[in-house]
Amino acid sequence: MKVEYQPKVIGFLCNWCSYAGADMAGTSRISYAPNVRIIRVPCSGRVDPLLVLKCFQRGADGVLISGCHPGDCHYTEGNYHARRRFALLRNFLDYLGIAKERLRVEWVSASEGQRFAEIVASFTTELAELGPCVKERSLG
Amino acid sequence: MNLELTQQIRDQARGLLKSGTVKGVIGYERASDGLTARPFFAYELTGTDQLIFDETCSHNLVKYLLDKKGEKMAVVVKPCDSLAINLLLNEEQIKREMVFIIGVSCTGVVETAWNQKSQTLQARCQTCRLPKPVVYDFLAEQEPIRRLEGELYPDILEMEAKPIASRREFWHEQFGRCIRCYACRQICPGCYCPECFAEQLSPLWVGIRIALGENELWQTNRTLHLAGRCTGCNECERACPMDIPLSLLNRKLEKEMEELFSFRAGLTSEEQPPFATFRKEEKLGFEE
Amino acid sequence: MNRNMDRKIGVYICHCGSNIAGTVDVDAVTEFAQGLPSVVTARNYTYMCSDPGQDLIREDIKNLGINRVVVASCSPLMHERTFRQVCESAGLNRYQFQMANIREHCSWVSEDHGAATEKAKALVSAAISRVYYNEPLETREVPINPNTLVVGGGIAGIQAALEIADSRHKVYLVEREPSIGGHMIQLDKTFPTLDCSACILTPKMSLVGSHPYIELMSYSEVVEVSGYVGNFKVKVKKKPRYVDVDKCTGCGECEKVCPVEAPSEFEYKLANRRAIYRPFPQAVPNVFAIDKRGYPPCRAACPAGVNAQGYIALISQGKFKEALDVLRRTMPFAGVCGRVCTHPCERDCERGKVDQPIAIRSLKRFMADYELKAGREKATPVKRTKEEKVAVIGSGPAGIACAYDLVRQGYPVTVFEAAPKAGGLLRYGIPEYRLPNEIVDNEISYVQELGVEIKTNTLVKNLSEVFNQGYKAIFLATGAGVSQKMNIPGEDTLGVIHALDFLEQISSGAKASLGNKVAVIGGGNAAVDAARVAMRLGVKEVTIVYRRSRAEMPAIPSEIEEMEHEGVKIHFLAAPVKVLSKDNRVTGIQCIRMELGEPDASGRRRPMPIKGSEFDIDVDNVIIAIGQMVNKEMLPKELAFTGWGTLVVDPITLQTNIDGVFAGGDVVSGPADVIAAIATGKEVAVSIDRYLCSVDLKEGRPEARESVKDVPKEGVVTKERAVMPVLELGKRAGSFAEVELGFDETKAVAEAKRCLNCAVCSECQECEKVCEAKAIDHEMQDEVVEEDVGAIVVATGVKVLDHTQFSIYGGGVYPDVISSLQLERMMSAAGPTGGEVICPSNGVHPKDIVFVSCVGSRDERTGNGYCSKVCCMYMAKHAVMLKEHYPETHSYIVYTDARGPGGKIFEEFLTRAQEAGTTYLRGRIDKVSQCDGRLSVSGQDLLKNKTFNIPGDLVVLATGLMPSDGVSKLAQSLNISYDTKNYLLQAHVKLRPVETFTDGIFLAGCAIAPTDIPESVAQGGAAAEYVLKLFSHDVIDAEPMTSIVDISRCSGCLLCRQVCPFTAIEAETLKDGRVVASINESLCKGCGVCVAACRPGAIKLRGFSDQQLLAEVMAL
Amino acid sequence: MNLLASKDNLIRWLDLLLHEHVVIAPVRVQGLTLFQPISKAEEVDLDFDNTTLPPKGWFLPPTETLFSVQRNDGQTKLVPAMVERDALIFGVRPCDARGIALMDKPLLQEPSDALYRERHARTVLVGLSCRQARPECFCTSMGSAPNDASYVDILLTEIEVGYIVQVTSKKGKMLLPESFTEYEGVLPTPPEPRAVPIKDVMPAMKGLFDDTYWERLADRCLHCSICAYVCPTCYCFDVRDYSDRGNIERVRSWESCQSSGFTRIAGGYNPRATKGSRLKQRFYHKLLYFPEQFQDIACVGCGRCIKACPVNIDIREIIDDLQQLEAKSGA
Repeated sequence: MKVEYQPKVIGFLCNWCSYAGADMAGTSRISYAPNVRIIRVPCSGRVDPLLVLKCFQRGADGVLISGCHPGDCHYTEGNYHARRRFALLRNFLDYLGIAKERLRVEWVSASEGQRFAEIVASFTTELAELGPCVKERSLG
Repeated sequence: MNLELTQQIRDQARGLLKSGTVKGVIGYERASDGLTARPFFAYELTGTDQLIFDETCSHNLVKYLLDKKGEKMAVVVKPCDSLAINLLLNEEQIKREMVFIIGVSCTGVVETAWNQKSQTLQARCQTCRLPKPVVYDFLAEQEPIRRLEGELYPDILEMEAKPIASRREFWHEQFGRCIRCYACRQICPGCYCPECFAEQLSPLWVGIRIALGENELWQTNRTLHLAGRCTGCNECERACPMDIPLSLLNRKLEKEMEELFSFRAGLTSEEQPPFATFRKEEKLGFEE
Repeated sequence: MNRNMDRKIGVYICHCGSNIAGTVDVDAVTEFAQGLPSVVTARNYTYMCSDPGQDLIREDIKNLGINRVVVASCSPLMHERTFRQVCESAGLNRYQFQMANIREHCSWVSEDHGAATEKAKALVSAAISRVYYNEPLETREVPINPNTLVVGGGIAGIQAALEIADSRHKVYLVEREPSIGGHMIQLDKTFPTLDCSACILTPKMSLVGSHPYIELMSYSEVVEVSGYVGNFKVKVKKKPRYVDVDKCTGCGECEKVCPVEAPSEFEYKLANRRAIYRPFPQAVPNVFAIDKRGYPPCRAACPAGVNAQGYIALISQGKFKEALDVLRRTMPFAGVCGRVCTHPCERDCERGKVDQPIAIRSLKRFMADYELKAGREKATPVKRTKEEKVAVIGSGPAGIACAYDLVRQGYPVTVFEAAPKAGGLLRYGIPEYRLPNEIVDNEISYVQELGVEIKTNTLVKNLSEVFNQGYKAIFLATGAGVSQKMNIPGEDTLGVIHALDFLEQISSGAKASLGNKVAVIGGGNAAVDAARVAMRLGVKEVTIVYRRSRAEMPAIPSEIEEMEHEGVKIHFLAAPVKVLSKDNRVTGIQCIRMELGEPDASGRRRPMPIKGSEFDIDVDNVIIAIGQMVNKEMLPKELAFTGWGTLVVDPITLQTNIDGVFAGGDVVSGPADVIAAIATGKEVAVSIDRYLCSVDLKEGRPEARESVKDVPKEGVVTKERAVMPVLELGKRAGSFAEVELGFDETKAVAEAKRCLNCAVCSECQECEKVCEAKAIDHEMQDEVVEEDVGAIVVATGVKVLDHTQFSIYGGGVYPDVISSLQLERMMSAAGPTGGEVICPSNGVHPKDIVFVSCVGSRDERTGNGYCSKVCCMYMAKHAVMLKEHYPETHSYIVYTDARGPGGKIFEEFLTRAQEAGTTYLRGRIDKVSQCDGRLSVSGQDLLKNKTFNIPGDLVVLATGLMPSDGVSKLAQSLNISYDTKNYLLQAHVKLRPVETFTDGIFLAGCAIAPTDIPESVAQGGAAAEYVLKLFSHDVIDAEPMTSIVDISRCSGCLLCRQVCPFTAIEAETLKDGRVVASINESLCKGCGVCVAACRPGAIKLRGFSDQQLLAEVMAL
Repeated sequence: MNLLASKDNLIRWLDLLLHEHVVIAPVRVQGLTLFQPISKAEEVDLDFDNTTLPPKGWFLPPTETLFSVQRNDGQTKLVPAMVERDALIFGVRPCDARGIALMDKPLLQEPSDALYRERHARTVLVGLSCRQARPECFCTSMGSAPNDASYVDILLTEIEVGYIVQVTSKKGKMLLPESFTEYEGVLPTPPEPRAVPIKDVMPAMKGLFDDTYWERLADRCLHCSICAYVCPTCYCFDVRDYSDRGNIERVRSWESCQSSGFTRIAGGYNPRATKGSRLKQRFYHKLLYFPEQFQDIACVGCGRCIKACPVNIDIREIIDDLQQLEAKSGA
């Protein structure tokens, strides 16, 4: 049977809000596309743009970075810095030919399990339309 | 050779060396092709008459201050180079009192290579908006240069307008040619890390494989590390042996930093760089 | 670190019963893991977190020398701590362990078994390649501060505070309201045991009040919290109570004398309470608080800052003498200003937005007249406490007001007056029918009685002479007594008189011979006065000639009206050009028509003459009243003058160019109203006092007076403003008797009762007078106190949705539609109705009562979408209680689902309510309307599936519960999460119900979700237990996940120092002179923002290093 | 004896060679001329001075996998690197061919570099003599010449009518098509590149190891790796093992003595940490150590390092300076 293209998504979730939000989606048994692989980070401010570049180099089709809503950060300012870094990275990747839709930044609080599931679902369908990222780049 | 400027620079250099204010003067001298210029370090009085200044003096000499942190040096600085001085001051790499800045109000430098000197001004000079250096201790003056009002980012706009697939392919081809000689890093005043991320073993970000996969990671992150810091001297593109249009990368981020955070690198040495701070209410495209 | 460096990884995959194994092929994952590098053993078991599961790990560590452990099971937020302890117990460093979340993030969220298994494999392989880099870390020991902060003084907070304090740990209990007790103290009886709520709560409250280990900070709010578990720094703002908590004995005398009433929040507006109040008699702390909301608009508008609300409130209580004392705190001129003030206070009076402003000026006059009628006793002279003599030149309102303030501060003050009698324009400017001289004399003599010496008939020309006589400061208040010339031909022919001279002659008793027809030039007060005086002297025809239109006339509108009633004509838009005369006698005046052009500097439109429009008016006399000027000759030459001829003074200190010489009133401002003069007089008094005590004159001036915003107006019945009786026209001719006759007592009191008490406390200071304990201090300010605590319990409770928000159910529309808490207050013996349940509209016992449930509960639109849990039970309680007290009443309960949520004897209570004859009707109500005097509740009966329509005398809405206001701001400061409706989030709904994700912060009571009293008490106790567990040893292990700088890679750019939210990074100069960053481990929280900002990658965040995260990325 | 090939039968010959060989020829890429495999003869661009990078990349590639270890479901397999097909490098300048010959000395000396040896054996060099000498050329001083045919299998020399074909090796002979005609004419005289006296540079260098000349020279050097990568005789490389999801690869890539990590040894110590020492090492290797070991100066005078160096470190200038310094101190 034709192996239908399944986009591979790497998700960096902040430990205090989004990771707990994803847990909430689990405890409420909300099923969503299995494409996202979640990596726990202390804060969205911890995610280094180089780490995101590495994801794309390793064949990820999409990267999701999810932190607390601005103002709710457990470390007060982490997500503000993240917002600036990834605003720039998104535009630059798009310029280099990696569609900006492939890098998605969301604010998900610990109680928004449902919303987290919706985000993953919409991100997966969007990436499915975009097609695999690796095809466009030959691994040297 | 621009006699007027050269003479002012030589006199200034001789004065500084004789009085012992500086240990050496970093300037330009005629290259071995007898046509273009190359960096020159004058430590003795006799050396000062090798100093020249003309439209082939393209190098950004501020980079060399990073190797001479212990001694007080004088450095010849064009307006675009002077932005790099503010960058290094802001990032605590050099101390203002350890540098005597010989500013030059230049009329633009031309495209050059070894044994080749064209008449066309370099791109950065066609859109130059700095009549004289933003910081200097002595200014080698000359008749005021004509105001150049070229449009800032025509090539970037054109690249952005291309469909994403052709942008992808264009950069594949360019990055495919990179031989990782790291000349772009070694010539840049903004690159001074003791051990560059591209050469670290742990964590292993970039392998030694000279191929598209690693090259793309290297070039992308090098450009990101210069976001809001690159002062547009464009020496990296000039040094690149493989003809990779690096200014298309650096100036794209220069344009982004202007549009996202209305920040331009090097104008002052006090302003907080954009990634050191934030504004709570800015949305930057990620809605609440 | 074990000897050999190579990693021996043990992988343990949990079935979690069927939670994981039901979807993920655990055997396939185990086999997959077995094949991965450095994996020595891979097992799976049904319950890894159980003892046998844990033993699997312990055995492998002991027998196989496993030095890295991966457990693929639930979320690390759940059992990371458990498995870390397992590793530690087997001798392996607890941080050489990693979890893969294959339940919440994998098996529970996908139905596709194949995809879930693949995802599980990926997550396990990521964890394995990550654990490879998990170095051993040592926890840091952090000392704990053994104090606790409990936020919220409801039952949950009280319970937690008592439990913690009983084990001898200091507790700071911060309560926002004046007393603790929360909502529970408002209840009458509590279900299901029908205990009297107060009886079971007040003992606990008094325990809190007297507990040696509890510092109760009532009427205070937490504003900021920083720090981390064991070392929190809390900033608490103590709102000003204006009553010293330690001194007040709670005797209540002050409450008796307080003239101001405001709706009581505690009684949900069913009753009023005074401005100084105690929410309820058994309050803890049992002390009073004063409800002050800043400056009332009237007081803020008055240039002299007269406290109008203060004396009006006292008048409304008939305390006229005390009212006058309030006024006399600011100025002595009650009678004067009561008659002639331009009353800017009435312009800003909030009552004006309901119907009409309060007649503040007339009430001021009433007080003065009342005292005068009763005969004023002599004022006791003020004891002289200062030597510096002060000279006041000019005894007008400015001079006297200044002298009045200075003498009361103990200064010897002498007023020099050139005229034979004191009072300035009050006497010689304003005619008797507006301001009788008797009033002026009375109020000036009051000032003299205080000790001010007034020397009349003494003209002062030379300042140095005054200084030589030993005066240390001089106040020039000589006014602007010279009438302005018209500069037109024939101005000085006989018969042309200046208004001021004319008025002065009359008021000093001299005769004036006027012809039959008189023209008065000008539109200000002086012109109106001159015209009305002329009428009274028998002149047949008096005409005002004014060059602008009526709208621009500067005179007081009511005076203009009275003038016209008395027959004076006005020629608008006309200006005199020439005085016509025959053999030096006035025969007439030639004027020219004017039209209004662009507004001039003062904003009034500039009059422009129309060419050739001259016309003549034949008159016998011309009185000129076009303005007053300062008489420059009378003033010493060395003073600096403006272009207008007035004195130049510093706008704030009012000091002239000569040191020690001040000036104010008309001499500085030019002709202005009396109250402005008084205001400048008072300012000069402040300047002179500071000048003599050599204190900086400018600091803190002018004092900003911010008026109260949004004064509540609902429920105010409109009532006409009292009308000032006036002398009928007939009696006015030829007599200077007062035109306005003033209010009598009943009218004054009635008018004063219309006041809305905008600032609530009117600062009449009656309470201060009666307080033996001297506990009242009206000058209290906010005070921010900082405390160090080790743990925090958040018990901020709920607020009940305001029933007036549900207008379709009649809330706020019909008075007989009340909230359940209002019913509760009525049923309470200490409540507003003393335990009687009545219909608020008519006070009658209701026969039929309809209870409506789920109002704003289980409804996203209006409330929080949750069930508020307690309403069904308390509705049943109400029904049972009502049946007992009023057997004849019948209760209907319209319910959606009558819930007795599993408490002990809850269900029996519901059946008891039914047995008591309550009609339980399952339905949804559409609206509550009124027909023939009774309320009717209509809706849809869900069981019988038809509409119903119940007539009722009383409708009780059981409104939903919402988190207290401001809880989200507190949560942000505490860094704890809250849901979209602002309820606080527990660490885990089932397993950690009172903990938060942030260590050291615990929750209790309704702050989490609507809870009833037993649960709140239980949660309060549980939170206390967690705090005590924390304090059981004096240090705690702090997570070692902090950052460290690799100085070989650091370029010294110090970008990390700028991004660190906790200022934990400093520059450090190494021996070789290189500057690098260095991180203070105790401040670093491990957020990693610096790690991502560091270009050379010189900073490693232990536990989340680049190596570890990259390893996961490489494996996924 | 020499042959003559017209332009179009040269093209046809190339197309013929494409069948069994990978033909690598100079191709115009943006502003550069690079040796790249061609699919048809028209892609070749013959009017160039010299390629940006020397043909060395096809003997010692910028990066290659020496071998890899694959593990799937339990088994471990060792997979050595293979050289797939014979190659023909067309249009090699004589100096570059000599460069390859110089590299043969260290790389083919036992124990030789297996992959290099195999590639060398399966590669035919078709040389193209230079028509004019560029100002940066000085091949004659370094043992090569614009028409030196000794290191190529076939040497083409362009004349008006076509190309003179000189065959110097059996391998070359076998590839010749019949279509080339005999040519008795005389070979055109080669151009005269600048002469660089190097007679006593080796003795000079022996005495100047500690001279401050190197430090002053290194002031302006950026320490990038351009000179090493563009040089036909630089053959240094770095080898590292990478593991990914259990599979291992041994990767070899170009490395240059100028990069800071080149001589860093375990524990972090770096014998050549200063800028001066690394720049000095480049010239001591080329002008002293290599000749002492292999009798030839490790420079073919192609001038690429002079053209490409951003700060104009000119080897000829250095050779002159060293001999003058020695002369001055010696006298």
